[in-house]
Amino acid sequence: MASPLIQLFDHFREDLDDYNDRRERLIKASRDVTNISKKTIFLLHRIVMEESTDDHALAKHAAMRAREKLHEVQDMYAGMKHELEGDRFWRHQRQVSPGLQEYIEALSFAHYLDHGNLITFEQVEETLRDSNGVLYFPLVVSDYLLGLSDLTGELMRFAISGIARRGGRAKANQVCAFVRSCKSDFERMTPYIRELSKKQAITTQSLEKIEDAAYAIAVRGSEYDLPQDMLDDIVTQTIST
Amino acid sequence: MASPLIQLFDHFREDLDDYNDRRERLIKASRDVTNISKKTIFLLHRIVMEESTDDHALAKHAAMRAREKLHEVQDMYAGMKHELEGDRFWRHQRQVSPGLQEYIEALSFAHYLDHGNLITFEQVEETLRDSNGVLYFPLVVSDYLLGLSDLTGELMRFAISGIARRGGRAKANQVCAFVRSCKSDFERMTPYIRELSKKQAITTQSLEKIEDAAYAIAVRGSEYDLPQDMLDDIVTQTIST
Amino acid sequence: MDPQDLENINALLDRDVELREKIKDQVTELDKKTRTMVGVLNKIHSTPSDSIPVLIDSVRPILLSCQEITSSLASLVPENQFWRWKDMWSNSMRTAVFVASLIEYLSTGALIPLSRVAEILGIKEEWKDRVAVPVEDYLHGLISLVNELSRLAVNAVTMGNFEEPIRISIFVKDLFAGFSMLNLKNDVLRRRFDSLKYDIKKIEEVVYDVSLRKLAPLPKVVPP
Amino acid sequence: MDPQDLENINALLDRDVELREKIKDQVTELDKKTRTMVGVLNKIHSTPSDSIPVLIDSVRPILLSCQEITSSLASLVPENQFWRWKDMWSNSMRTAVFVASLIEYLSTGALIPLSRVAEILGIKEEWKDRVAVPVEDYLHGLISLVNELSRLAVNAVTMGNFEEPIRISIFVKDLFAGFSMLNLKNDVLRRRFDSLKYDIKKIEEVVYDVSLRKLAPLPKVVPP
Amino acid sequence: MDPQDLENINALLDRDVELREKIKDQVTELDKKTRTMVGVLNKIHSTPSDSIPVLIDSVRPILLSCQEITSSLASLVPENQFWRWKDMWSNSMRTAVFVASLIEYLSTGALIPLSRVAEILGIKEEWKDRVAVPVEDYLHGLISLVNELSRLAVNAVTMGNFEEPIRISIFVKDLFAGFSMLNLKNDVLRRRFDSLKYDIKKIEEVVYDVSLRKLAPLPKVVPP
Amino acid sequence: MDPQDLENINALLDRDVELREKIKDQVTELDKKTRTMVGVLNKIHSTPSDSIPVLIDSVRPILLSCQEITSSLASLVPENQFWRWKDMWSNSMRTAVFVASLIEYLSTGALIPLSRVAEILGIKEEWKDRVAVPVEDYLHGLISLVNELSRLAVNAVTMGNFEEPIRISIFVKDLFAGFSMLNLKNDVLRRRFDSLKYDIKKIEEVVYDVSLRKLAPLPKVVPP
Amino acid sequence: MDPQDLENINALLDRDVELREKIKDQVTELDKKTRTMVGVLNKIHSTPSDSIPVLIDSVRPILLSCQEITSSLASLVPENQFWRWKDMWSNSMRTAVFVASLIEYLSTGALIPLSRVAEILGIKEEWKDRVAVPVEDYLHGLISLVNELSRLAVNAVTMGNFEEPIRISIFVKDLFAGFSMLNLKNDVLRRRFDSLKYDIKKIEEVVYDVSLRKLAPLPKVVPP
Amino acid sequence: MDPQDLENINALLDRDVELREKIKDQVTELDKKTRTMVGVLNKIHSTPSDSIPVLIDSVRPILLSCQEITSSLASLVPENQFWRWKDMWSNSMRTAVFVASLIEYLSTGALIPLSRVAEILGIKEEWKDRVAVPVEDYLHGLISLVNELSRLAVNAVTMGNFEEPIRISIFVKDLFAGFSMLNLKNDVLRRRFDSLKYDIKKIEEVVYDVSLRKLAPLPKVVPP
Ligand SMILES: [Mn+2]
Ligand SMILES: [Mn+2]
Repeated sequence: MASPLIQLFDHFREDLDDYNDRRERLIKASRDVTNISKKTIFLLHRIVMEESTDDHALAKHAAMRAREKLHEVQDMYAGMKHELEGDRFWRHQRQVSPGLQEYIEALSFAHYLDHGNLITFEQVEETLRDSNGVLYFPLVVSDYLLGLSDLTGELMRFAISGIARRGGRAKANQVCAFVRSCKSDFERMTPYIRELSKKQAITTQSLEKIEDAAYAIAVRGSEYDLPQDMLDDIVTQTIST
Repeated sequence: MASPLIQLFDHFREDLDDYNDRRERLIKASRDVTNISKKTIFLLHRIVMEESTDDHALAKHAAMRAREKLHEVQDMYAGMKHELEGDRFWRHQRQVSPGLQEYIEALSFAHYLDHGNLITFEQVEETLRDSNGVLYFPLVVSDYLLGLSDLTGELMRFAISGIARRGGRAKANQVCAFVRSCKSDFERMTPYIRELSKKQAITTQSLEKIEDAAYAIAVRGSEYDLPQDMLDDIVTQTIST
Repeated sequence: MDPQDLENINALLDRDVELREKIKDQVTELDKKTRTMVGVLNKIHSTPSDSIPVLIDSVRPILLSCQEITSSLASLVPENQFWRWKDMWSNSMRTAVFVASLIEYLSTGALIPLSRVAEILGIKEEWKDRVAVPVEDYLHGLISLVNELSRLAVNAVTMGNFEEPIRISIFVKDLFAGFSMLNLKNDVLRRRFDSLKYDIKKIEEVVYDVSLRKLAPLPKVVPP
Repeated sequence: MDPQDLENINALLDRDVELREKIKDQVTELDKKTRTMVGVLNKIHSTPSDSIPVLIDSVRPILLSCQEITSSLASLVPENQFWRWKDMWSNSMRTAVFVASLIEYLSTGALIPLSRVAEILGIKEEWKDRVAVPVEDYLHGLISLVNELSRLAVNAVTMGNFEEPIRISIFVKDLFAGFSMLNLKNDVLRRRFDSLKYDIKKIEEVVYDVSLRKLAPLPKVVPP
Repeated sequence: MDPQDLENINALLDRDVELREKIKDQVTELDKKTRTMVGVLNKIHSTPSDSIPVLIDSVRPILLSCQEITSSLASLVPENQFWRWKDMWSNSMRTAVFVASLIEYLSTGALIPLSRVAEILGIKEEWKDRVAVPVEDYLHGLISLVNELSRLAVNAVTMGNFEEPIRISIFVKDLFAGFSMLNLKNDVLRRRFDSLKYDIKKIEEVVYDVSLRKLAPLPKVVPP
Repeated sequence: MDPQDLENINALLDRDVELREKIKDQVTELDKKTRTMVGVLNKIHSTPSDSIPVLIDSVRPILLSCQEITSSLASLVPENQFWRWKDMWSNSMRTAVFVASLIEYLSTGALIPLSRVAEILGIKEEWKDRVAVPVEDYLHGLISLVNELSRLAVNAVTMGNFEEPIRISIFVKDLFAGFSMLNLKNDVLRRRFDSLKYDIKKIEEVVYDVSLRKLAPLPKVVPP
Repeated sequence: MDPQDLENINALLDRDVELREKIKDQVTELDKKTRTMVGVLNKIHSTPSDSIPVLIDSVRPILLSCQEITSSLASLVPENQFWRWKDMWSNSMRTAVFVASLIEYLSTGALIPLSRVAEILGIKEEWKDRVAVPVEDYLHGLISLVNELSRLAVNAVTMGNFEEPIRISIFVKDLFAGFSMLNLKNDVLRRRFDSLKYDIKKIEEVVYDVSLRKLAPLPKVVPP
Repeated sequence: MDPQDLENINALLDRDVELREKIKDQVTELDKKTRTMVGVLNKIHSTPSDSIPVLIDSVRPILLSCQEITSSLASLVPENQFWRWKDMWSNSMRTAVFVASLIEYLSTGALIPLSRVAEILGIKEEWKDRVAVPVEDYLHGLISLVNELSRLAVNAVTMGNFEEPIRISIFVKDLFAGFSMLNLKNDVLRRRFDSLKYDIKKIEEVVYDVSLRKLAPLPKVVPP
């Protein structure tokens, strides 16, 4: 028969193993969430670069496809719900956050393509509820803000890669204004969330890159007396010949 | 026919290649010097650990063997003499120093085993002269001091590994006193030579290790009313049975 | 950003900052208490065994007074958020566990169970989603106990008490065997546990010195 | 240790800890204000020139409200200890200088003098052993101004304002010439100053693009 | 870009990620086994010599069960890629070498050769481009053996076994002399080898105590 | 320690040191060759298109002469140890890939496949456990190709060749689309791929300029 | 930039640069003195107790000669700027405190008070806005003293002086108890204080070795 | 250490320190001069070409006045010790080379030879073991020249000078081809040379803009 101490530690072992196993499962799940989200972001970039006569419809289509893919994440979160009940969410927040932020990044990217504005806190929460409207786990402000902060980087890629497309110049200007207002809005929150300060610096860099691209187009177009649309038409025509 | 600029740069290329080639040769030579010196140090450690009835003779023998081996280094320096003439020595000092310091470390270790004291600046210079008494290159104070500073680490190994030998305890006490006086003497020079400060910290660690070893022996011997020599004899006898 | 959203978010952030300040005040208080207790208990290394009970009696009331703080914490922390804030007081809590376990060892020679630690600190079962002693903190406290006992083994001999190191040796080896059963992940706890081997070596050397000089009866060797 | 000595030492240490807390509170306040202003001023990059005055008017009251904080700091810092504590607020102070200088440039096109910055921030001459704007912080603020103006040159063109880059170019070159006459030592300030050449290059390239395309009248070239 | 090419490239990139996961699972398994064995072997310090064989017999099956893992690894690692993945399991492998060498010392008093370690772990010569025991890992395992034996020398005396330290002393000195002959680079292995002298010193102190206790005259009179 | 064993171990340790030296010599050689080729190919930016073939013909023999080095490497690297040593020559290999791919683009306008690169460099399939071109290095080379082509687009226009930028635009977009399909990890390769969009942007600006110059109405009137 | 402003700024910057140079010269001088003293005092570890007074007498004049330097510093540092420049000499000042405290311990066995240190270094009360010994530097010096005394405990035994460790033990424990009552913040000083426990353990182990072997009378145990 | 040796060594160390101080004074002087010249030459970016000669004439006397400093250095540095001390003034010397080469380019459009730089700085052939301009410093100066010319290409266009960029393009490409012939090792010079490609790209883009708009005759294309 085991000594009392051994029995005691036997109990601790179960407790620790239980915790470690859950932790491992959550890390793996979070890594999967991250991967799906990253792939969703790539997918969005890929679709909006496809040939099309109607960029608006293309963006709507991309957003729809992305939201479909992100259902996989939502299903995973539904499955993780019991792992994160009560105080467990806070115990494992560090394991959940990275994936969640990447998910919010992807979701907000799709939302921007669809509506041209910033997804709200409640709208993110909406995607994390079961059929009874109960949240799978609480949404934390810092995860929300840090996910959005990463969005600016993707918007920079979107704006610059698309600048050569018909209408890409106008789009770049819209994105530029949008990212600039994100930067302004986040500025006051930086003292509260440490990682946000670093991300603001990256947002600033992204913003400058979009500004430079928008500038290059503006300065080139300014030599001609034609509206931007017609200039775009001319360029498209040249390449296709 | 090449343009004047090309001719100019042709000249620079020769100049740079000449310099780079010499630099490469000196780096390789210095690495060889380092290797020989390191191996000499191992050799010294190995020989003084051999079975013997007369440790004093063994140390003298080790020193002799080491000096023989270090002749290889001296021959290399004789061969490098022309590479380091005039201002070239200072140009390439950074390549020469590491090997030279390791050589001084090995040489001073052999010298200590032989004479029980610190090799002087002039005695090191003596080993770096050709048959006409001309130095192969100037000996710099910093190289001399930094080489000696490394010696304390080897003496620590020597003292601790040998502590189990007959007479090893007395030897450890001698080494302890010697390293302590090195530390004192070097202290005032540390503001002049940056690397010396760091090496003093290592010397201090080595010194503490020897002190602890000497202490362990002293405290164990203090229980008995016999002289250290007789205690050593008893231990040797036990092991050999 | 939607202006309403902006305002809400700012309000949420402000609330957290305030809460943090309040918790910090309690933790500073707890920290002072544990530092004081550690300061007093440091005297065990120069106190003869028969005066140890008096020493312990002077620490106990301070330990019990920690109950006020755990109670304040329990009223501050929102439900379910234990794991969100606990890093703020983990260090102090581990020291409290150490103090409780050292007092127990010195009084009874036994290992204090986790439940008893919680009881002494006045932590109620129903607070478990706000304030609790997690296994990890309990184990950290026990490692500190071993660190302290290896020092005590040395100083007991200095004070002429040759049985204490042997008692410590048995107690610590038993505890170490318990720890060995756990599957620790590669974190601070594992590193601290790994470092216990130095304490055990030290204790073994003291026992060796004592046995060699036949100053105390040999510890009974248990076959595996 | 002598008990009286111990008490004195403890009193000194405690006073410093408290003071640090209080100063930190003020600095946090100042930080909030400067960040808010930076957030608002970020909009100059998408605001047409005729709406700039309105934007500036919304920032000025916040800037003036910093006077409360400098005044609190002046009453907190013990005499002679300016240099002991100033690192705590240097960063915020530099941002405040930046804000003041940007407002001045946008309103008048001129460089704000150091004395005027101190005045706006309500810093009194007689506080100089407790709160002051050292030259270093003033210069740091001006470097941030140049960083911002190089971005503005780009964005002004995007908004169709082809004269602004030329005005900025003249202003920045004058400022740069001033900086070049200072004997800066090899520290952060020197490195930041050295990096200004990238901003100048960028502004020059904007002016180049504008001139190449004859979008604005050539800047008048002044013979040396 | 050619679609077929693209697909191939993608397949290659994906395969590596998956493979890493699978190898990691095996290594976690191996790690558990070696930790268990180390836990059990820790009992040698309190086990009288006649019960050591029983203890060893309880470890051997676990050691042999590592063959399943080496075999899995051999089937996972693509041919020729030993050097690409080996860092993932080096640590566990060194512990396995340590365990095998300690068992050998305790059973026969002899040093286990590298070839025998490989055999026990079921590592086949023909796997050498996928799974092998490189010399470096073997040497690391032996250094851990010396660390353990210096502790055993102390505890053997406590258990009344005065011959063991002398046996250990001879074994370790021989091993140390062997290591001295190697031309080690300035790396971790060299640093660990360098630290062996402290183990030797400890063992020698025990031998010293034991020898003198047996043969030297009684301790001197205590000073007043 | 067994003397024979000791000797073997020493031999193994020494061999690695020597081998590193020998590989380094070959890599230095390869590095010189790739630098020379890059130097010559730099002239494409000022060479009219009809003289490009001559330029390429002067580089090809140097490229082919790299076969001697890959062959030496294959004879130096012990079997199965590709992954152990490859970091030593990765950089040079990537430059060689770049050279081969640039030559191919300039000669045929097509993308060189990985298999063809290996063939040109004389790397045999059966060496794959010693010397190979891993996918990663191939992709790095292609990214360098895009960097170079964005520069060429600019200079082609300067030399009056208005079709080249359009050809480059189509080629690079196709390549970019290919890269977009890969699941790259977050490493250097990913960062370099990410930067490709700036090259594309530059190429597009040239295409834009060229198209509008040909077809758009005359520049607007200069403002006063 | 306004020329008058520019001149003022330049004057300020230049003055600081010059001042820094001059202070640096003094600090170099102070550094030489303290290093020389440390070099000489290192001999206490091999000097029998009856020769210690002679050794100390050779150090005292150097210590007193530091007064010239503190006096020069007081005339160099502008009023109110103590906290601006003190980092330049903190290290040397701490070493000077260490030297003064070691001399005091060796001469009288007592702890030197802060006021006495200032007096020996010739630092006047009225200089406090320019040159002073802040509490922090005093405490740093005392920690170095403990570091040195733990080494001395070891070496005294080696020299056959078995009473010294016991004296040191009592002195250091008293000092440690004093330190424990301070509210140190989490900085370098706190970390160094925390590390004192290793010195105390070492001293305790020396006292243990001496008592175990009955080489000196047991230290008197004081009940709590 | 032998007391005589100790004294000698200390004397040697002291002498070096003094010498360093004296050299430093000269370097500070040289540094001021080069900074002033760079400040003045910065005006070339806003000076029309016909006023450039006047600008240059204001710099030449300062450049020639550097001869006093090289002469002082030559009398300070002990024979053969050029390479020992040169790092102290390398930076200033490189700036001096840059100034001389920029003046030469602006006056004659040609590359200044190394021998001519030495002559202007008054450095005599017979000082070569004490003061000289090594090839490395010359090349560093030329790289700074290219950095400056890429900026000038941009600003020349702004000032309506469309031929200058083409002249600069030809000059820089020729210089770049020269650099490409050198076997640079992996050091700062190599990194700076590698970065030249950004300057060349910039210049090419300016030439592109000018050609596209037919603002200047196309540069003549030279077949390889
Ligand atoms: Mn992203
Ligand atoms: Mn060494």
